[in-house]
Amino acid sequence: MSDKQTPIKDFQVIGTSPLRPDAVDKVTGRALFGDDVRLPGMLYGVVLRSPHSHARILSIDTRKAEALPGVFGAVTAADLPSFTDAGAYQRYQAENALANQKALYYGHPVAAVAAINPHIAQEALGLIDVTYEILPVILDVRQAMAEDAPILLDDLRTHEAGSRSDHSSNVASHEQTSCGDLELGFSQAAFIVEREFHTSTVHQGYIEPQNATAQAHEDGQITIWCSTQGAFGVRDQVAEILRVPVSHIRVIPMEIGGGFGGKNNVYLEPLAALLSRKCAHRPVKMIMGYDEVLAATGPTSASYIKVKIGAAADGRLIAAQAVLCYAAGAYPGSPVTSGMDCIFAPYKIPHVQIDGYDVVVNKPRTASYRAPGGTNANFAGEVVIDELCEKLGMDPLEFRLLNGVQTGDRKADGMPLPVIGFHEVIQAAQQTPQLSAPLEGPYRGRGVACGYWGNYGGTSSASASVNADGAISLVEGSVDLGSGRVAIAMQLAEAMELPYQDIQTVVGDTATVGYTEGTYGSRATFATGWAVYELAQSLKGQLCERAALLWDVEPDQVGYGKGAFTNRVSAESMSLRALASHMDETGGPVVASASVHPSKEGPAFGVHIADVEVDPETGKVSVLRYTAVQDVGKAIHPIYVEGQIQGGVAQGIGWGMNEEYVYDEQGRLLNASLLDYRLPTSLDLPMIETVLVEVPNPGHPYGVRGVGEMPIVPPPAALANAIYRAVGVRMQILPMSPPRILEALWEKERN
Amino acid sequence: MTHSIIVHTTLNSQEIEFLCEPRQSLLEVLREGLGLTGAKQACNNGNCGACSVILDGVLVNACLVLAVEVEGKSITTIEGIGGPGGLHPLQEEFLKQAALQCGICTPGFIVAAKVLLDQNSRPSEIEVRRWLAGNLCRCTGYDKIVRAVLAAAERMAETPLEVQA
Amino acid sequence: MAVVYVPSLLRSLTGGLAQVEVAAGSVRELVDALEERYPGMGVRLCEDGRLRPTFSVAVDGVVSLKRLNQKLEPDSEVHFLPVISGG
Amino acid sequence: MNDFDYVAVISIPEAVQRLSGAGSGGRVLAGGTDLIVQLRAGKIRPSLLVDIKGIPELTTVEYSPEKGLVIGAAVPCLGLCRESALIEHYPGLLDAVSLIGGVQIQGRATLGGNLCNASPAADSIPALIVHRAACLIAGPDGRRQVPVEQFCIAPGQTILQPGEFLVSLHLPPPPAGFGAAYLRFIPRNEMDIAVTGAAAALRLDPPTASGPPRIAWAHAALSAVAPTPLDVPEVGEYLAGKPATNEHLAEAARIAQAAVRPIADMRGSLEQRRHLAGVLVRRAFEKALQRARA
Repeated sequence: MSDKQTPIKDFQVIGTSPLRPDAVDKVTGRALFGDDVRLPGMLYGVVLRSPHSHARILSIDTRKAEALPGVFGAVTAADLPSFTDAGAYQRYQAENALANQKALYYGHPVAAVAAINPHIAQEALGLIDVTYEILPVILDVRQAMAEDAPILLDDLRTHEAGSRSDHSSNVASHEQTSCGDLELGFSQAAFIVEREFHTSTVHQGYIEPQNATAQAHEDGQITIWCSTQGAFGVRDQVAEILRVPVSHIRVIPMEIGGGFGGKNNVYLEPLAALLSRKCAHRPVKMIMGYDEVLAATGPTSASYIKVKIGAAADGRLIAAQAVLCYAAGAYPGSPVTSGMDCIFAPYKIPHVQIDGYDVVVNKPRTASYRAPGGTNANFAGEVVIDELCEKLGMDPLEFRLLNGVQTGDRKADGMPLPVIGFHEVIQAAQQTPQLSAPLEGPYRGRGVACGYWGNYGGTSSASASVNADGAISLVEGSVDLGSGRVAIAMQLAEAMELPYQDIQTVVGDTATVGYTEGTYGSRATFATGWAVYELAQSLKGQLCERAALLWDVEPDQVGYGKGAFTNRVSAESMSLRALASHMDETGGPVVASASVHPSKEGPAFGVHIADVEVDPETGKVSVLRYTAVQDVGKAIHPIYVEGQIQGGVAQGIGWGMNEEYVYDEQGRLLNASLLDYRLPTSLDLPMIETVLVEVPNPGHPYGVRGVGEMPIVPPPAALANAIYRAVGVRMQILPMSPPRILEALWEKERN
Repeated sequence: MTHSIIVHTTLNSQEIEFLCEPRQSLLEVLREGLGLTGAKQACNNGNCGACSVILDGVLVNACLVLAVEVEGKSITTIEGIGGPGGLHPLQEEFLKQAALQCGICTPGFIVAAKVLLDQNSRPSEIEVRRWLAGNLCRCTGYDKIVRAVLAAAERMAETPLEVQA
Repeated sequence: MAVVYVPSLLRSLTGGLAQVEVAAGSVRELVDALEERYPGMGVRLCEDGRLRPTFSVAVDGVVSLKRLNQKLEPDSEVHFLPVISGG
Repeated sequence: MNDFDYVAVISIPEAVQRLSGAGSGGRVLAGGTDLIVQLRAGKIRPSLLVDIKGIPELTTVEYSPEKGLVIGAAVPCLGLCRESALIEHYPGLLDAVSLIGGVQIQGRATLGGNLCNASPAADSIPALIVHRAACLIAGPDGRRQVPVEQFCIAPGQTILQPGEFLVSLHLPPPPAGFGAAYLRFIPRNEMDIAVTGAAAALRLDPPTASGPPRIAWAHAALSAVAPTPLDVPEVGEYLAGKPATNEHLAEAARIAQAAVRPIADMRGSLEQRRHLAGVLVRRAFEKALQRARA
């Protein structure tokens, strides 16, 4: 794999917007998602969940449940292997699947039952006797950090750059990034703004609940059909939890109804496999109710963030400090390091210190959520930057042109930035129709915020074969969350110089394609796209050899271009289609596969512009207009690139406006439904205007850089800055829901 | 245990009968009993619209209808929507406008939008948004969905199609 | 000489130095050299002969899959970074 | 869901007989948009569901200028929103029923169901109160009528006795110079339960040559600020006979605010609800006034 390609300028397929391979099935209802799996003899599994958010489990008795007619079996943590010799991470994985000794959050799985129909299984749950000893509850991240806080995990010690504290703590780790001399920096600043921020727990909110169907075979093999962002990740996690070799598990990823980071972790998969094993090897299907999705699958971290930024009188940033405390949920693993990476990334600042804390609390274990950790941090950073602009009397975009990072600048951790398009994005933002349109009327305001996301490369595989009619069948390893499959197929078509219609694409499973990391980190189009580029080179080489054989010349005397081979000796030409019909005579099928691990993913930068109107009597904010400008590297399938950006913006607006987990003091989730966990509806959003800036990533053959995650980073900050201009209150808490806006307005009135 | 009930109904223009328990929802019977998995089980509580079907011409969530209630009624699911030439203009416009990403909400949106266009051939953007507010989508931000419905309405107005129910 | 960007929390071991120059042909040699010069550094970066899973190592601006086995150029730049996640 | 029997009835006596026979295990099924949710959550465990949508009296709407409007308890909101009588004469109720749920819910949810569910946050009940509706109830002892403001007695509880069910709602014809409105506050623009709601109705005296019109009588009622939908007669007492000025409407809003007894829950805080009660009552009266003048 070469990584010194110069991006190609003239494309035939890239940049067009062909039909997705899966699209017709999805508009006709034929596409098969996880819960659409039906197998002969299938049972239905359901989960008993802890009604307490912190409790010792003293006993579980499933006998009455198992005796109910129609019930085939029940499982508890006692059915899991022993983890006494395993590492903490593996043990936590298993304990999150089925609570062992302690329930650490409301909704923590305690047992599971399988029956001939879901109603009987549900009734059986009511017959399971569990005795709990209720323990004190910690929900707030800073309370959990207090010296005398009740401890969730007795064995947890604070890790700090390779050292380990000697006493139990809820702080799993402390990280720090710094450069320059902070004290010196702030001493030189003419303007300093220091603020504290709080963000609530929010959920990915995919519409399709987690589901899994498992068949445990008598020979120890397990097959799992599920909704996941990565089949290999499911396989590896289930293998860890059941302590079986990975090769004994085959995971078939079905079409997935949204993930956004929340479907990388397993929840039902190991339970369905355990139940199938215990229930006479009948297949077991499980699907969560949406209350279970919200209560017990990964939301993202609530956070407390403190930010201090100083600028010189001429507007140049001099010093910045941040402390980020992220609630990881019941087990370590919040995205606090990503938040640290994001918070000051858009700016050149000589003196910086960023501290991050990963803290366990009695909430579900957090999972990734689109640019995990980035939105929280960016909200804090960009609201402070906006206030600095105000103090400096500078236009926010001019301020960013002055201070914004460029190619080669170093981040606070010392890493140099590769080729980036941040300044191009700022300049494009200055030219948007929204920015030049006047915004008139009372209680209206316009806010801007920028954002950064580092993106990720990772391992991807694909394989392909040439059919006798010259078309190519592609099996690619990335689960398609909404546009990946087509963008990957298009890159193969481009590399093969064939029309897009000549590529037939399916998503592989763990038995049919090489190891591929999940669709996360904005990586599928980038990395799996690179894999198909590599395999195209192999296919073309093999095909040239076949043509050489037919023409009786040396392979290097055969040229290939635009779907046809040229004999450089005789100047004869032969289409790929014609050559493909001779495969049998020239040595049989032509197949190729490639696995890659590219790491020059290229960060994404964006600028968002929000116009809002606030009803000062109710605190309700209406988003009137929204524009998102982003450096997308090279847009493979532009209309779906727009769609990715619009979707990220919609989630960011939801996070900013109304989405939050509401717990009572005992840690019970009160709003565990899509009625009360308020995703934006079609009436809550305007059309979302997008501007695609293309600064090709030299670290990819086609200039691709990740797109999908960055768009969720700026919206809450852009909205907060717009609200400030509308009604004069600086919001320092997410969501900026009507009661919070009202309180802020009342507070302003009192002062 | 209570007895099951035989229900006679018209499903996608075919007269059928099925056996169900009173506690089974129409959604459960469609998906698990009749193999029509186009209506999706998502919130299963009337809050997301992913299981939208048409019941005697009225848009409903199949998760909030008991299967026994459809005795003598007529049901259209996503599997029953299409034009004489294949896809319904709504389906074609969803493809053209990239109005879907993951696709789990798509059947519900198309069923809902069809009922809208059956009643209001040229809805405004705000009418489309209001009508579709009971259908949640988490991928698209609704922008392209609204555009697709408006485009389908325009096309259908230009070249009226004899659209099957 | 390779330039090492010392992780912020390990600068107590380098007397506050944020960057140090080390002659090394690989990341493993570099860690050994750091340990020799700044005792205690090795155990903070590595455990059981491997780079701790909480760190990634970037050489010349690119995160390395080879980790300790990554070869260094004479003028390489080496960063030890906290591992980050993506969704 | 627990196991239960289902019967679709076609007459009121049959429904009464079935419900009486089932005792406390019997539940009425109309639109099911609350009932099926509660069944699925295991909040109720009936032994029999009696589907009343086949009873003609429960599924029809009748209007006459003399007797007013009669709405069958099982008429879905979608149908009500298209009733010309509602559109022309009962604007407060039209506001409320068009707010209940998205289109899918509208096609099933009924006015009777909204009442019988007895949620403090029900949108239709304050509107029915200011339109001075009465509930017709059928049961083993025959029929009885009660004013709508007496129908709910606690969250989720009504005056219905075992074997009884709601047949229809009777709204008197609106007098000349009448206007009404219902407004609610929700954080989104759809798919939410009211944080607070307010209905207002008033009748204006015939216009005189000068000055603002005089209010003959007025009525306000609120949702989600008390254990049951809250009728606030003090507002009507205050406004009766006063000119319809901004100051008087603002004072009416303050009176309503003083009467509310909200709780804090996941949908709203106490202060927010008290504040919104004032805002919404004032805005609802302004809208009602506008309609009365039109």
